[in-house]
Amino acid sequence: MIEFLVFGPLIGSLIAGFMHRSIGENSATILATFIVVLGAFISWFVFLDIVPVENGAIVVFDWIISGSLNSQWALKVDSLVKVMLVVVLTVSSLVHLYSLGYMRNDHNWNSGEKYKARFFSYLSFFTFAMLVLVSADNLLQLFFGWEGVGVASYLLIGFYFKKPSANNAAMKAFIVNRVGDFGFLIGIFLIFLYSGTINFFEIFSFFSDDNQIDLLGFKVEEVICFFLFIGAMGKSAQIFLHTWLPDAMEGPTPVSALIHAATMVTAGVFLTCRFSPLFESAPQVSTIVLLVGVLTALFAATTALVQNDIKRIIAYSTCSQLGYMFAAVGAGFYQAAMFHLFTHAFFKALLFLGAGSVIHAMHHEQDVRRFGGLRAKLPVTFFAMTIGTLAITGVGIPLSYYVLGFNFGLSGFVSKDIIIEGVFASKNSYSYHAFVFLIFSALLTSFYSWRLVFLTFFGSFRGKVDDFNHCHEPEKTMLIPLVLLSLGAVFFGSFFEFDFTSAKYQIFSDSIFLSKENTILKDFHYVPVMVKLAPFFAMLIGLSLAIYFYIINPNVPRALANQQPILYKFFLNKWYFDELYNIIFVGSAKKVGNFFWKIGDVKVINGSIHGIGLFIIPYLVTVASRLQSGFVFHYALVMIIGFTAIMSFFIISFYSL
Amino acid sequence: MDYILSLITFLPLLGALIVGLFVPGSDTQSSENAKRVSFVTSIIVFLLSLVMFSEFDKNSSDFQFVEEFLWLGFFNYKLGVDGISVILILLTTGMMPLVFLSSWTTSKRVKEYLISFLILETLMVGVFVSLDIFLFYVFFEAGLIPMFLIIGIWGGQERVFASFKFFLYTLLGSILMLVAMIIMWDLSGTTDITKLLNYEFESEPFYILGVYIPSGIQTLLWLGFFASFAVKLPMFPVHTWLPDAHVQAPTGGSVLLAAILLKMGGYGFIRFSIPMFYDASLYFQSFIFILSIIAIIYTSLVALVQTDMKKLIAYSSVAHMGFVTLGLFSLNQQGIDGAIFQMVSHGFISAALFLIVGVVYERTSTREILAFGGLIRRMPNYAMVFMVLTLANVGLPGTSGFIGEFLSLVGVFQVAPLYAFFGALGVVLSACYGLLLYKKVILGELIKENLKRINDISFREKFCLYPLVLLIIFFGIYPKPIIETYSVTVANYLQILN
Amino acid sequence: MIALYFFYFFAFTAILSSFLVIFANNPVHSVLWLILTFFSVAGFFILVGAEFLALLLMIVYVGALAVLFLFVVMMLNINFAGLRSGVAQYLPFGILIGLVIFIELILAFVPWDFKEQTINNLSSPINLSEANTVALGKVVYTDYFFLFQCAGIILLIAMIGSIVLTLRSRPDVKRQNITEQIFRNPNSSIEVKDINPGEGI
Amino acid sequence: MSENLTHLIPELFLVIFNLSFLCVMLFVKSSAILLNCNKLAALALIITAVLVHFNSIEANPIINGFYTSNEFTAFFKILILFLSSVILYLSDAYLKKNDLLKYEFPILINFSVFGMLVVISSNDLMTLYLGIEIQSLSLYVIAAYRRDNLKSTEAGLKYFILGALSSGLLLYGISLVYGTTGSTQFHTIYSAIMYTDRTLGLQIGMVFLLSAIAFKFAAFPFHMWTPDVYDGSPTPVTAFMAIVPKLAIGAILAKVLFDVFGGISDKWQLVLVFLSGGSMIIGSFGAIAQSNIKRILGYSSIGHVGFALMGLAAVSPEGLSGFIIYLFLYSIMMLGIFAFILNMEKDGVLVTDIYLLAKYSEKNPAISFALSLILFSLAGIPPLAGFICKLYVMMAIINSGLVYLALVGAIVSVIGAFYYLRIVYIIYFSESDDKIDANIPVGHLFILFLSSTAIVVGTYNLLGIEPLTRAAAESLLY
Amino acid sequence: MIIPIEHFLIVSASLFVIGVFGIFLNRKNVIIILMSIELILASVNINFVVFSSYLGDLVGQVFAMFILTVAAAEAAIGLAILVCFYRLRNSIFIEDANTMKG
Repeated sequence: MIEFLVFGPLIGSLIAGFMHRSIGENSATILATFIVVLGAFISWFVFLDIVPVENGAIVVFDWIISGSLNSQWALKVDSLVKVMLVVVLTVSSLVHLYSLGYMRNDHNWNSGEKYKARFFSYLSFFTFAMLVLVSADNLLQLFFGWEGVGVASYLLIGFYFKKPSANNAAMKAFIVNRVGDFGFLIGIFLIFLYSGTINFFEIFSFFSDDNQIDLLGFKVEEVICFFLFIGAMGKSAQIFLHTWLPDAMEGPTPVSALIHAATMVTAGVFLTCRFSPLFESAPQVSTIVLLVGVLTALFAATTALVQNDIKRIIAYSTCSQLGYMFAAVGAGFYQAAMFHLFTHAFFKALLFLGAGSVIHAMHHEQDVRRFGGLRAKLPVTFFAMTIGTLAITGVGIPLSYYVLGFNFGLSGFVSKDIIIEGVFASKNSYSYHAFVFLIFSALLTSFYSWRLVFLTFFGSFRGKVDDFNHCHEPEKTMLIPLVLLSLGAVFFGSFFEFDFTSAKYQIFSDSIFLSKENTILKDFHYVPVMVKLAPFFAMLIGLSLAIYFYIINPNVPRALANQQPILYKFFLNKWYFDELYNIIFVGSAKKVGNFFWKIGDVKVINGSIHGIGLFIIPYLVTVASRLQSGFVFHYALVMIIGFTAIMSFFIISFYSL
Repeated sequence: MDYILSLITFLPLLGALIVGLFVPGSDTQSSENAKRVSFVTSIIVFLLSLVMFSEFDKNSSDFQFVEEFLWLGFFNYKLGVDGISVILILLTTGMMPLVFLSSWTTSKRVKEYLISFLILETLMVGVFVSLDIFLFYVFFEAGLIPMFLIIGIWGGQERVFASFKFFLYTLLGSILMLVAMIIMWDLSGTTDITKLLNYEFESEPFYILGVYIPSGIQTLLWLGFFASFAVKLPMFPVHTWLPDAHVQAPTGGSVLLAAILLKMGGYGFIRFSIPMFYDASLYFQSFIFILSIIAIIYTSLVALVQTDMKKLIAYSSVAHMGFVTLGLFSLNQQGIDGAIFQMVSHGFISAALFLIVGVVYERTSTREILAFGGLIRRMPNYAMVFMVLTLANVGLPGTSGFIGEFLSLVGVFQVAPLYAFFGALGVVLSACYGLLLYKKVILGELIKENLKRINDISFREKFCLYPLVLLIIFFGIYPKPIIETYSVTVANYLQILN
Repeated sequence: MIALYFFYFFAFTAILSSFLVIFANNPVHSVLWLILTFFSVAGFFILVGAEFLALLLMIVYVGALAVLFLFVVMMLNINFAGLRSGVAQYLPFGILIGLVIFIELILAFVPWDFKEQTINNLSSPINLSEANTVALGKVVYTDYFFLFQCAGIILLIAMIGSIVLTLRSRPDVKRQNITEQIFRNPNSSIEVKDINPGEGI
Repeated sequence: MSENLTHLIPELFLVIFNLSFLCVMLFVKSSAILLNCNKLAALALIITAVLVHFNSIEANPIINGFYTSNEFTAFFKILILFLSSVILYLSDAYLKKNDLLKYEFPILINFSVFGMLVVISSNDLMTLYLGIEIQSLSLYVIAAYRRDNLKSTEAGLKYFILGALSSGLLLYGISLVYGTTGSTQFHTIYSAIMYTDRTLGLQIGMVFLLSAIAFKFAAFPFHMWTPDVYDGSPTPVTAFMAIVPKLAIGAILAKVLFDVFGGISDKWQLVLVFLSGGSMIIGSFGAIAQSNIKRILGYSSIGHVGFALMGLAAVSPEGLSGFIIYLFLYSIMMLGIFAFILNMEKDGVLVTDIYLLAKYSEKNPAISFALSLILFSLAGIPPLAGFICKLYVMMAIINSGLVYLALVGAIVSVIGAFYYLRIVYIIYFSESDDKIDANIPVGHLFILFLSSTAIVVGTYNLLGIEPLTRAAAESLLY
Repeated sequence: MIIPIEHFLIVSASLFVIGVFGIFLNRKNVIIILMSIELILASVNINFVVFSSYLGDLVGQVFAMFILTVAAAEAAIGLAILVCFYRLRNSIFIEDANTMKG
């Protein structure tokens, strides 16, 4: 069962990739889609325990066995995996479906060029890699999936390989991820060094004994978690390693939905949750995680305020939401993180696919300033986007928990509020600050999300008239996913809250470890009412601001931008991270490389060796041939000198004895 | 079965003789025939080595298929293989048919070309099968001659300089090794590797001309061997011959240089330096680590700014061989396992990369990165192969490139975490130059006029490249066949040494 | 005692004249100084009782060799006035080397000690009752016959060598071939031509 | 006495042949015979070799202690006789082309060979001196044999002056040895050294003696004549000088060191280390700047002498046998090279510039291949014979604890490899259009290929000479 | 013997050194060099004869005799080469014998 779930997409990928020539592009793509859709259904059955699957690991075959290092290809099954299976396969299948329509006529390709099968192959491959990642039972396999999704992401971002920007973005994504992977690798090494194993089960049982091993003045768990978190930061685009995510929007929109919103970017969150036993005993790193999460949430939200590319706005929004998840992890509230991951997957995929639908309709125009009034032309899309926006901004009935026993509202409302509450409730010394920032971010989230909706669907059209006239709803294969995702975005929050976060019945008891001191599962319910209300009000403030700025008085944003040019520029240029990195890393790497090459290799090494070869030896050669002057008396002199030298040696040694 | 090693070693020589003496004429037809003869020879050799491999007992750490003849008295003709060498022999014999296939279009002095390669095969296999230090040296050093000629005759513009550089660098290194070998013989009274492996060289420190020599004679011998293997491998800072040699060598030459000749250095370390001079190896561990780290980071950065495809790959080879030395001198199971795996895997990857460069060089006569761009439009299969190879070169899990690097780093991490930390930086840097190359060559719009008519890889080229690609992926996912071949041997070494 | 005086006399002459051999400007003078050196050396030989060798030295060196030198010097007809004189710039260095050799030789010679056992090694001890020439003759033609022959070969080689190097057959020089002259006959030497008057040949 | 003479049969045959040949040739007018005088003389040499082979081996000195005839001398004599006959044969074409073919040439060569036979067999410093003079005087003459050529004459002049100086040194040394030990016979001196060990006179005498022999052997710092004389002499003479006297002098050097001064090996070992190291260095550095193949080979021979001397410096039976093997293989390789050089022509004129070999490989791949093999072998690249003999001497020297000399040799051989490679480079890679035309006679080709085959086959069993060299070495070491 | 042997040896050493001087110090003509060689041989002869006499052994004198012979032969050949050289170069200056060098 699980084997099919994991390897099915691989087969689909291979079929789409290699057999499209023999069975035709369309059938290949449909076959690949079919496999994933089938997988999605099965995953739901598994998740909802309709089809019972035993927890444990299914060993496929040996991978690397070297001395004590022993890793197999194995599929682990537990609640974390089940959740991830559902998320990945559902979103993936919908995206596959959506892409059938979206990729049909892509203007980036000339007629006759085959690209669809390749696209589906990549998508399926990504799905496979993601599934391997989540179902890994050892670090190495996880790393395989980790890198596999990276490659898939690279391939898909660079799918429009004619566009230099796409190629650059792909490369950037891969390389920045590699930086994270570097940290991850170090983490793996550390774990292996201390525990002597890379198998999760054995690792956790090793570290469950309170060994108190010291490394560089820290507990070893701290150090390990720090490096693992660096890995997670890379993959999940946390601040400092986030720069690739906005650029990744160069890929086709379905890709953004699948990879850069719903699944891959959450791998970091998954990883930290998987390693909850270690993070639980690493309080200092948890604080770092919390702060990084909060900072990312804030940073991304501020940047999203002023972006004009519809996908970039959503991308920053993703980034920001990931920040929330890490904040939850930092607060020790892994369940909430997983919950938000779960709900976010649906509403963010929804937003992206909606955006894709808009872009599709607008002939690949992505600038929100050129949209407007599309409500009438794209009713379904508008509906879906609005649902998504409602979900992400957290619309729901506050305090319904006290009444109903669960939070009633759209999925984002439930999961985000829980995080905010959890952060407030956590025992971390920074929890209060974190809470304030998260609320502020929620406000901004609301603002920019609505800004997007208003600019796109309200007001009057600002682009070319032709485009507006030709604009129409996409075909059914694209609309069905929107509808399905909308359902998820609306209902999953309230529906699954109990399963994910209930102190007693939460499904993660077999996979997420909470230390005895960590009582957050209970605590978060008992926060002040104001705290529970705060996100809701923040949402309302953001919404009203957005209404004022973009519907009532559309001139305000420009005026504000002119009034605060520095801040505006700062946000618009994404806090200047790219520029900074360009200077520090890209530029200097080239300079250093050139220096090493031109100076190090050519001048110093070759220079010194050639110096011997081309200067000292020739000099000696010249001396030798100078000696050979052609004059007999010189020759005789040399002979006599040599002879005298030998004789003197004998005389001296004789008399010195 | 008794003489199978000699057979494998000298069959190519026979092939060379046949090509030289019994393929008459110098017209196209005869060179075709010569190519066929060489190709068939190499295939037969490969099959023979597969037979040998199938008979090889992986659970034994002893030398197998040993054959010994009296030669010059003080050193004898003794052959044998253990887990480490058998895998390298397979790599060598397996690579040769590809080399011949890849040079099928050579038209300049075809027969000499083929003969050089066949002789080179004999010598390369000889290096891995010799169980006598002098015999080893003979094979090791003699390989210089054909390679010198290959670079010098069939090379590019600067071939003369490159061939001389290659020759003299390696000669200088190995002649010091010869001196060390003679001293070993002098001290132990034997040249038999099996006996030397069990001979303990003095490691009492002493003074030479007032200079303190820790670990005594072992240190000196170790340095002698190091001189040779470091140049061959190559390690920083004696790596500069490699880019020149690679750039100038014809494709087949580059392939062999990268796939096999470089491995001789690593093989030498594991065969001689580590087991025979264990104390000195321990003493020099950090030294090697530092050099390897420099090699990894330094050459990666240098690779980043290269403008010539082959040079870039050559520098990347240096960086990857840095992992080999790191792993070897971690002196533990994972490290050495990883290093050997890395050698094999780098054999596949770099060979395939040079073949890849050869493909476009054959079509456009240039290797300038800037001369390309957008090749994917005309050459999708090429692009795919190139992608896999780039990723393998980058060390992506699931390709063989990952396993070697990972295991090496794991090994090093256990003894020197800091070095492993810096070594792991290579993972990031390799991604930079690898993808940059791919982007510039393959991706983008196809603008260059001369590329608009370029053809995708032919059937022959596919036949060269696909097996390598498949092997790279296969061993990335299932490396066990390789690792288990030598792990018993390595474990045995380590057990004896510790 | 008188022997000692003679020794000093010969020594002085030998050293002085040998100096002049190499420093004389005119090669002819050099040869003459060389002859004087040989005379002095012959004096030494007589002092130590090797009369035959002393005479041999006179005859061979002075009689043959020195004359040969003179002959060549004259034959080559060198313009001695134009002889670039002058010693090397490295004269001081050369002298230094010479002095070093000289001093070292003296250090090696003084004191010269014959070991007692040496006497057992002698292969042909001098019988004082025999004249020097007789004694030499006795060994040279018996014990040393092989070397004697070798010496002969050396002289032969010198002869062949000198001829090979210096003998020039000159095709432009007219030579008389008597046999040819004698065997001439009219048939081969005389041709009768019939010439019409006024036409010439 | 008659018993003694039987030991001299080969030498007597050679001398008698020479004398009668001289007399007969004076009167022979037949051009057929004149044109084949070289071959006749070569034949005589081969007959002599056969006679040497069948001559009896005598452990003790003969002819009143002046002479020896044992495995050592037999080995060298046969080798020398064969090599010189081959060189006589090879020089035929050259001499004819340059109108130098006169019967004096083979006679001088044969006398020189006779001198070498005497040198090798000598057991007395007097015999040694006379033998050396016989061979040297002949060589002086044939070095200047092209008397219409300035270079040849100059070579003869230089060789003569320096050679005479060296015989002065030799004699001075002999006189000192005689003065200390009271004898000139090897075995007497050998035993006398036991009690005159610390005598400075003896040591200085030894230094004089070794210097003089080193001169003939072309070892640093007495090598100065070599490049010039090799360059200037007619090529066949160069070939002869580069090969044959090396063997004879090598033999007598070994003999003097072990048979005469065997008791003070600690003293002369240092001298040899000096000579060997210096020669190797000079040999490799000097050759780099040259483009004249004869000069290159001159320097190369200096370098090889250095390597060979390493074997002697080891002062061990292995070293001695390595020395002999080295000389043997060196002469084989040189023979092959000269078989080629003797035919380097451009527009009918003999040339020696290596740059004229450009692209020779395209014209004549087989010859180029053979030539390159020899060059690689000279450079000491395994598995060729040149490597094996280097290995021998290096093993011997390291065995004796003189690792530093081996290191010098190792590094120098890399530098030396450069100039051999350069020739290979010109043959194979060079693009220049300046080419030689080579019409190599079949006999020369045969010798070239024989030589290159020998250095390949030689790696297997050293052409079977190893037992011979060991026997020779043992007979020398008593 | 009334004269100490060292006296003779010193004279012989002086002649030897002067002979060597003659070879490498003078730049005049080759004939001088040939004569220098004769000087060296003379010094050697002194040594031999003196040793012979002081040892009471004839061998030294026989040797000296052979040396005389060889000296004559050497001089002959030397002069012959010199004559050849002179014919081609029209000079017997040592400095003129330098067509080959390097």
